[in-house]
Amino acid sequence: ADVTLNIESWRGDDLTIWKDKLIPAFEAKNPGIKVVFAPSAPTEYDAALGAKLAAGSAGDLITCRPFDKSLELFKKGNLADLSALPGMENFSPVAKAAWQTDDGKSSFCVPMASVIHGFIYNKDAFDKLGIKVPTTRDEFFAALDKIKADGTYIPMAMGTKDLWEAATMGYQNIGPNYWKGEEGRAALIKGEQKLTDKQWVAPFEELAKWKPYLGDGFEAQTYPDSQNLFTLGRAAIYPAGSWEIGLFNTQAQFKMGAFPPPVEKAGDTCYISDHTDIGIGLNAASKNADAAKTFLTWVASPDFATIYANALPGFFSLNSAPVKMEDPLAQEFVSWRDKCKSTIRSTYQILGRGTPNLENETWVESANVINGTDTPEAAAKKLQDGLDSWYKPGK
Amino acid sequence: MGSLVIENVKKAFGPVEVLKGINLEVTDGEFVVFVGPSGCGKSTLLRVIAGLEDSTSGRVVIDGADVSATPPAKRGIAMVFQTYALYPHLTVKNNMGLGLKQAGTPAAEIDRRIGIASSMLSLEPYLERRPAELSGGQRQRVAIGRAVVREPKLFLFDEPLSNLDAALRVNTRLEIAQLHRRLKATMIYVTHDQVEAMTLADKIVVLNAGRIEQIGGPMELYNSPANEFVAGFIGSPKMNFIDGARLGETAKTIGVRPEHLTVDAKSGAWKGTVVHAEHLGADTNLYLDCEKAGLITVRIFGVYDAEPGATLYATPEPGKTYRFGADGKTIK
Amino acid sequence: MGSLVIENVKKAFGPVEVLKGINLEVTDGEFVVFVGPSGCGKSTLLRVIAGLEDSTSGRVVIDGADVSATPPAKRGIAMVFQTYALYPHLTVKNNMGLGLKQAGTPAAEIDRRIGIASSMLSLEPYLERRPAELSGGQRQRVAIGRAVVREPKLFLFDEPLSNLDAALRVNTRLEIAQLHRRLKATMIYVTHDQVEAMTLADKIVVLNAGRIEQIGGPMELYNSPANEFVAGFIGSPKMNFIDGARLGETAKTIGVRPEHLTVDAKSGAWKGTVVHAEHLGADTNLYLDCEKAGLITVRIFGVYDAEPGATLYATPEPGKTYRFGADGKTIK
Amino acid sequence: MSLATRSLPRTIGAHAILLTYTVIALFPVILVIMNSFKSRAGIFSEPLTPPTPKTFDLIGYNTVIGQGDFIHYFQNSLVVTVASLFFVLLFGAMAAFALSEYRFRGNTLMGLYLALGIMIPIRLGTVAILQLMVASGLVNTLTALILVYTAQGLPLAVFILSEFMKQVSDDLKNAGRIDGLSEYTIFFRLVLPLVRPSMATVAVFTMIPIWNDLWFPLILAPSEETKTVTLGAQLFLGQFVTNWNAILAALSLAIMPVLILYVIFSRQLIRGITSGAVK
Amino acid sequence: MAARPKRPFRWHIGVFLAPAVLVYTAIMILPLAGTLQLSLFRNIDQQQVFIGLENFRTLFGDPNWSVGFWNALRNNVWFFIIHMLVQNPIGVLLAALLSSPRLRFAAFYRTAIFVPTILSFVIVGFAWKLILSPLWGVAPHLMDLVGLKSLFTPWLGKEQYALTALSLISVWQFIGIPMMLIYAALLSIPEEVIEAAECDGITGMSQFWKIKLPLILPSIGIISILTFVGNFNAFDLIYTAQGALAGPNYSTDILGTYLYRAFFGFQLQIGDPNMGAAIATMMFLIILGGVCVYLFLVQTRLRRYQF
Ligand SMILES: Nc1ncnc2c1ncn2[C@@H]1O[C@H](COP(=O)(O)OP(=O)(O)OP(=O)(O)O)[C@@H](O)[C@H]1O
Ligand SMILES: Nc1ncnc2c1ncn2[C@@H]1O[C@H](COP(=O)(O)OP(=O)(O)OP(=O)(O)O)[C@@H](O)[C@H]1O
Ligand SMILES: [Mg+2]
Ligand SMILES: [Mg+2]
Repeated sequence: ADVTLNIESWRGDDLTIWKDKLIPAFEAKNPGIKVVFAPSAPTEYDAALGAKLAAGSAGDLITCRPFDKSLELFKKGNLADLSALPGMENFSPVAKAAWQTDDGKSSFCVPMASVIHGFIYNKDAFDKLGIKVPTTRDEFFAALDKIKADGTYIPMAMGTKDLWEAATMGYQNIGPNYWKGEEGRAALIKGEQKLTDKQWVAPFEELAKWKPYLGDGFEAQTYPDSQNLFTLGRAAIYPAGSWEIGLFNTQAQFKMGAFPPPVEKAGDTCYISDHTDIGIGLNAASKNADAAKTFLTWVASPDFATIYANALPGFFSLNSAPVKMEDPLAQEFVSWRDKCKSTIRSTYQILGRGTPNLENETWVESANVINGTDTPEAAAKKLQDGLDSWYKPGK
Repeated sequence: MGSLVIENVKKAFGPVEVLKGINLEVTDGEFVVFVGPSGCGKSTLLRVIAGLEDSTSGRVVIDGADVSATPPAKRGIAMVFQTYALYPHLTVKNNMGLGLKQAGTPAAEIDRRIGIASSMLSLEPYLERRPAELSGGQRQRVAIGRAVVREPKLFLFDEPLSNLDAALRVNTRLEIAQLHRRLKATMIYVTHDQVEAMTLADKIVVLNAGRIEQIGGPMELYNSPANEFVAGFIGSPKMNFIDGARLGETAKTIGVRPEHLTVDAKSGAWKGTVVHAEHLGADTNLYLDCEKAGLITVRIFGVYDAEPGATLYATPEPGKTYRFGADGKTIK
Repeated sequence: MGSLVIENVKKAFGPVEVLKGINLEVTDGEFVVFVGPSGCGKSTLLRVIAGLEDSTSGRVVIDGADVSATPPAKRGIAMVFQTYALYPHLTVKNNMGLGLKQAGTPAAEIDRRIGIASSMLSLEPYLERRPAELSGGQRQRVAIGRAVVREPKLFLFDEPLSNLDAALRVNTRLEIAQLHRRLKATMIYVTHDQVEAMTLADKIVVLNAGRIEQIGGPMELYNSPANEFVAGFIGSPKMNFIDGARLGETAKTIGVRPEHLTVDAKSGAWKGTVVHAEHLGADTNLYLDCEKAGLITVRIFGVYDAEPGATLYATPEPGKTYRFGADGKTIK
Repeated sequence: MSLATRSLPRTIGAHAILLTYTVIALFPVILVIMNSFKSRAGIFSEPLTPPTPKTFDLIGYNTVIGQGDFIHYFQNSLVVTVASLFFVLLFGAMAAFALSEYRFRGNTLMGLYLALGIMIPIRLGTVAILQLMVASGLVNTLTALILVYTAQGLPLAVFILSEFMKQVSDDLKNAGRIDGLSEYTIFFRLVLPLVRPSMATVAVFTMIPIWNDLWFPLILAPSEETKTVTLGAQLFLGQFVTNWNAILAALSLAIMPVLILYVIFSRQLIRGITSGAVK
Repeated sequence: MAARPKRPFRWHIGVFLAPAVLVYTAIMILPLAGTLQLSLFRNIDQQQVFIGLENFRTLFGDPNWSVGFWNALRNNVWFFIIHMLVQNPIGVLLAALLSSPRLRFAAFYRTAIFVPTILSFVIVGFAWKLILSPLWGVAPHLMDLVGLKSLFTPWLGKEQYALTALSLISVWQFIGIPMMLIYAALLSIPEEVIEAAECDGITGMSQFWKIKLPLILPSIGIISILTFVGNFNAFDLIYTAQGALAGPNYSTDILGTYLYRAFFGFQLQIGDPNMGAAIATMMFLIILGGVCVYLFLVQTRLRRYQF
C-alpha cells in the first residue's frame, strides 16, 4: 500500500507550490509515497506542533524553525537525528548551523532556505524624483529627505504596530553594517561585546532617525498595511526581507529595485543579513521513517532547490550547488552575497534561548525606539540587562 | 372629578370577542358593582378602563376627556388586581408606599396613610414582610391597601375580598364603604359575592358574555329583573324557573325565588318530595322534587327539620312570581 | 385508603410559629373543612399534609404510615393550590392530563376523564387555551379540574371556589359533593364561605392563630360553639356579643345571633335606634344601637323597611342566647 | 400592554438610541462584508465605499470556493456546533436543575466545582486532551471536537441556567410533584419549557466560541474530512502574505450560519412564556 | 416523639448531575489539573523534577517575570473596569429599551446588536484595525465628517491609548452577552407586576429603577461575574489585534497573553509549561477568589423572586 507522509508547516503561503509543483515532482520519482502538505496558521504553529508531538499525533515531516525552537524539539527527542542522511553533504556547515546541536555534532533538519534583508524601492518614483540608488547613509537620508520634500510618496513604508517589522526589517537589516556581521555576533555570544557598546547602539540611533520618514500614524500601521502601502505605490522605499519578492511581483504595478543597507562611507565593507530561516526534519515518532527519509533526501537535492527557489523567489537555496533563478529582483538580492559579507540575525543563535527572550525584547525595543518612547541607549541597556540576567558567556 | 363614560367599547383577543359593545355611565362618586358569570369580561372591562388593555373600538371618557391615549398613570386611578400583582421585592409597607413616594408625597404623609390602611386591613404585623411570606388573604389585603393609600378619584377593585374570611370580609367591606364616603371617590367593584354587591352598590351592572344585561340599584335588580338571566343571577340560591306550560301559564317560564316559597306539611300549591336539605344554621335550603313544578329550591329562615323522602307542599307567595317570555325577557 | 392522622404538628418560619401543635384525625372518606381567619395557618397545614413543607415537629400519618419521608408524588393526593399554580406553557387540557400521562393512564381514559371534569367545570370551550388567556375564575376551575381528574384517595382543596360566581359556585360545590360520594375519597377543604363549609362538611375544623379551636359537625358548631371565637366565626353576619354586666347577667359575655333576634316597632327587650339597614333581597340586616345592648345586628327574613333613625325593639328568641365566661369558653 | 402605556417621546428616544447603537454594531461588519466583494486594491484604497464596477471583484469568493471543499467544512462545523450545543444544553440544564432545585450536602461545592472550568483556559489542557483522544482513537473525528466543546460549554451553561432555574416558581414544581410527576418529568416537562429564554441565551453563548474556534480543530481534527470552516479559512492567513480577499470572503460566508442559528434561538426568547400561572 | 423515617436516597440528583460531571471531569478537569500541577515541577535536563513552590518564587521574586506579571494584572484590571463601566451598563440599557412592550423592529435591533458577538476574533481584529488604521482613513474620514479629525490618533499604536481602545473594541464585540441575559431576565418579569406599576404611576425610568432592576439583580450579578471571569481569561482579541507580545511595549499585555507566551512560547522564546502553569495557577486563584466572593457573599445575599 502507499505510504502517506504528512508535512507539518507554518507556511500556508506555500500550499499551492507544494500541491502543484513540489509534491508532483517528488511523487513522480517515488511511486508508492504520497505526500500531504498540511499547514497551520503561523501564529499557532509552534503551540499546535508542540501539543501534537507530545501526544503523538504530529505529522511525519516537520518544518523547522531555525535554532533553539528546533533544537528544543530535538532535545526532547521529537526530531530524529539526520546527520547521516544522504544528501546532507550538499550543505555547507554555515547552512547546517541553524539546525545542529551547539557542538555541531548532530544535524536534525535539512536546510531549505534563507532570506536576505535589504531595501526594495519604487523605481518609478526614484526616476520621477531623480534619485539615485543610495549606497551610503548620507545618500540614504538625502534621498528620504527629497522624497519627503516632494510629498507625493511616503518616504518609507514601515509600521511599528506589529513590532517585528521594526526589529527584523529595521534593526537586523541595518545592524550588521555597524557590528560587522559575524564578527560582532560572535563577540556578543562570547561576551566580548555588550549590546550597550557603540556598534550595537548605533543601529538604534539610526532607527530613531527613521521616524519622520514613516507614514502618518505608523504606530498603528501593521505589516500588511506596510506591504499594501508600498505595493499600491504610495510609498517609495520598503525595508524588506527577500521573501517579499514573490508577493510584490504580483501586486506592484510599477518597476522595483533593491539595494543593500547603505554603509557609512563609500567603499566600506558591506554586511548583509542572510538568515537561515527554514528547514525540514523528521518526526522521531514517525511510523514511515524510511519513506520520510527518502523524501528528505530529495529535499536535500539540487532538484528540490531549483524548484523551490524559483517557485518562491526570495527564499534562497542553502544548497551548495548553485541554483539558477529567473527573477531579476531575486537575482539582485542574491548578488549581494558576492560583494558583501553575510551574517545571520544576531539574536537567534544561543542568545535567543533564555528569559527574557532577547529576540522578543528586540522587537519591543526597536519599536519603542522608532516610536520615540525609548532612547537608543535605554533600549540597548534594557536588552543587555535582560541578557545578563540569564546569559553567562563562557560558562 | 371621577366621572366615567364608556361608549360602545369592544374588545377582542384575536378571534374571541370578549366585550361586545359596552355602554355605561358612571357619575362622580358613584359606587358601581360589576357582577356576571366567570369569564364574562369583567376583568377585561376594568383593564380597558385602567388603560392596560386597548379596546378594539369605542371610547372611554374620564371626567369628560377621552383617555384612549392617556397612560394608566395619568388616569388618576388605583386598581386592585384579581391576581394581586404585588411587587415581589418590596415589603408590604413599600408595596403600599411606592406609588406615593413616586408622586412625591412627604414621608410623614406616606407613613400616616400606610398606618391607616394597614390598620383598616389588619396588616400591621406584616408591614416588614415580603409578599412571598404572606398568606393568600394577607396578600389580597396588601393589594387593597396599595390601592387605598393612593386616594385616587377612581378606584377599580377586581374581586378584592375573595380570599378573606367572613368576618374580615364584612369588616373590609364596611371599611371600603366608609372610604367611599370619606373620599367621595368613584368606585368600580367586581365581585362574585351577592352580599357585597347588594350592600355596597349604588348601581349594579350585570354582565353576561361581553354584554350588559341590566343596570340598576340592588333592590331594583332583585325586585324587577329585566330578564331571566338577571333574575337567575341575582339572589342565592338562585330563582326557581318552572316551565310555564306545566303550570298552565301563558308565559314561557315562571320564576319564583326560593325565599318566596313557603312549605307546609299538609297542603299547598305544589306537592313534592324532599330530595335534600342543606342546613346553614341561620337558614335551611330544601330541595323539593314537585310533581307540577319539577325540582325546586326552598329557602327557609332558621332551622327546619325535614328528612329526605318526606312529602311537603310548597306555595309561592302571592305577587312574588316572575313571568318570562320565550325571548327570556320579563313580562310585566 | 385515605385516612389521615396529624399528630402534634408544629411549623415555624424562622421565628414565626405558624402552626402551634395541631392534632387531628380524619377517617377514610370523610369530608373535612378547615375554616379560620386569614393567616391562621390553613394553607400551611395543607402544605404540610401534602409534603410540600416540612413540619418543624410532629408527624403526619396517611393510611397508617408515617409519610414524613414520602415525597408528595407518592402520597396519593391531589391538591388545588390557593395560587392555582397552573403550568403556564401547557394548554388547559394538558394541564389536566399531565399527571395522568405520567401515571401511564391510557390516552382514551385520560380523554374521558378530562371530558368529565371539563364539563363538570364548564371548561369545554377553553381546553386548547393556555392559562394566560383565561379569566381568574376559569383558571381556578382548571386548577380544580387538574386535581379532580386524578381521582386520588385524598383531596386537598385550598379555597377552590373563591373566584367563582354564585351560580357556578353552587354548581361546582354540588359537583364536588357528588365526586366525594362517587369516589369515596377523603377530602380536606379550606374555605372562607360559610355556605360551603356548612353544606359540604362532615366535620368542620376551626383554626385560629395556628391552633384548633373546635372540631365538629356543621350544626354542632353553629348550635354549640365551644367558645366565643367559634361562636363569632361561624355564622354571618356574626353573633352579637353583649357585655354581660350591662344586661345584669353573671356571664362575662352574652351572645345572640342576628337571626335569633326579632324586632318589633312597639315593644321588646332592647330598645334601639336603626343605624343602618342592608337590603340583601332575601333578607335584611338591621344595625341597631340599643340602650342596653349596644350596637347589634339583626337579620330579618325577606324585605323589611326601616329608615335609619327609627326606633325599634329587639328581642332575643328564648333559649337561643349563649353565655361565655371570662376565658371565652362557653358556659353550659 | 396597551398603546396608552407608551409615550411618543420615549418611543422616539428608544428608537434613536437603538438605531445609533445598531449603526455602531453593524458598521464594522458591513465594512467587512462590503470589502469581501472588492479587489485588493479596492479594499485598501477605498475601504469605505461599497463595491463599484471598478473595484467589484469576486476573487475572494472564487479563491474560497476553489480552495478545499468549503461546503463540506460548513457541514462539519454545523454538525460539531449543533451536537455540542445539544449536549451542553441537555447536560448543563440537568446539572443546573440538580444544583438549583435540591438542597443536598456539598451543593455549593458542586456548583463551584462545575464552575472551575470557566476559570482556566481549556487550551492549557490541550496535551492531555489530545493524549486522551489519541488513546481512544478519536483523533480526526468530529466526536473528539464534540466531546471537548461539550465539556468546555458546560460550566457556563450550569452557571447561568442554575441562576435562572431558581426563578421558576416552587408552587409550580410542587403542583407537578403533587400531580405525581417524577423529578425527571418535572424537569423535562415543566422546568425546561419555562426556562426556554435562558436556554436560548445559553445556546447562543455556547455556540459562538465553538463555531469560531480554531485551536481544537487544528489540534484534534485537522484532516481534510473533519476540517471546520474556521480551520479552512485560516489557510488564507499566511506568514508574510495574507489573502485578505479570501479571508474576508470565507469569514463573511461563515457569519451566515451562526447568524441563522442565532435568529432561530433568539426566537425562542420571544416565544418565552407569559406569566399567568401563578396568582 | 417517634423518630421520623429517613428520607430515601435521592437517586435523581445523581442522575441529573452525572452526565455533566463525567464529561466535564474527564475532558476538562483532569487535563487542566494535570497541567496546573506542572507548576510544582521544573524541567531539568528533560526530566520533570518536583520543586515545590519554587516556580512561584521565581514568578514573584524574579523581576524578569514579576514585572510582566504585575503589568499584565494591572492592565487586566483596567480591562475589566472598562467592561464593567461601559459594557454592562450599555448592555442593560439596550436590553431595557428592547424589552419595552410592542417596540417595533425589536427583533431587528436585537439581531443587529448581537451580530458583533457572533463574529470571530479574526474579523473583529481585521475590521477594527482597518477602521482605526490611520492609513486607510476610515476613522479619520468619519471623524472629519463630524469635525473632530484633529482628535484622531493612531490609538492602537500608542501606549497610553492602546489598552483602552482594545477594551472598547472588546466591549463592542461582547455587549450582546449582557444584553441577551438581561433581556431574558426582563422578559420573565410577570406582566401584571409591570401593569400594577403603570397604574401606580411608576413609569419610565423610575419603573426601571424601582421595579425591574431589583428583580433582575441576580442576572446583573451573573453578568458581573461572567464579565470578571471572561476578562481575566481574555486572550484572543489582544492576540489577534496586537500579537502575542501585546504591543506597543506590552501596554496591552493581559494575563491571558502573558500566560500564552510563557506556556506556549513565542517566536524564539520556547514555551515553559512549568512557569506557564504557575501563571495559570495564579490566574486561576484570582478568578476563583472572585467567583467565591460572588458565590458565598453576593449570591447568597441576592434575593431571588419566583415568577
Ligand atoms: N414563608 C413564610 N415566612 C414567614 N411567614 C409566613 C411564610 N408563609 C406564610 N407565613 C405566615 O404564616 C401564616 C399562615 O399562613 P397560611 O398561608 O397558612 O394562612 P392561611 O390560613 O392559608 O390564610 P389565608 O386564608 O389568608 O390564605 C400567615 O400569617 C403568614 O403570614
Ligand atoms: N389573552 C387572552 N386571550 C384570549 N382570551 C382571553 C384572554 N384574556 C381573557 N380571555 C377571555 O376573555 C374572557 C373574559 O375574561 P375576563 O378575565 O374579563 O373575565 P372575568 O369576567 O374577569 O371572569 P372571572 O370572574 O372569572 O375573573 C374569558 O372568557 C377569557 O377566557
Ligand atoms: Mg376576572
Ligand atoms: Mg391560604
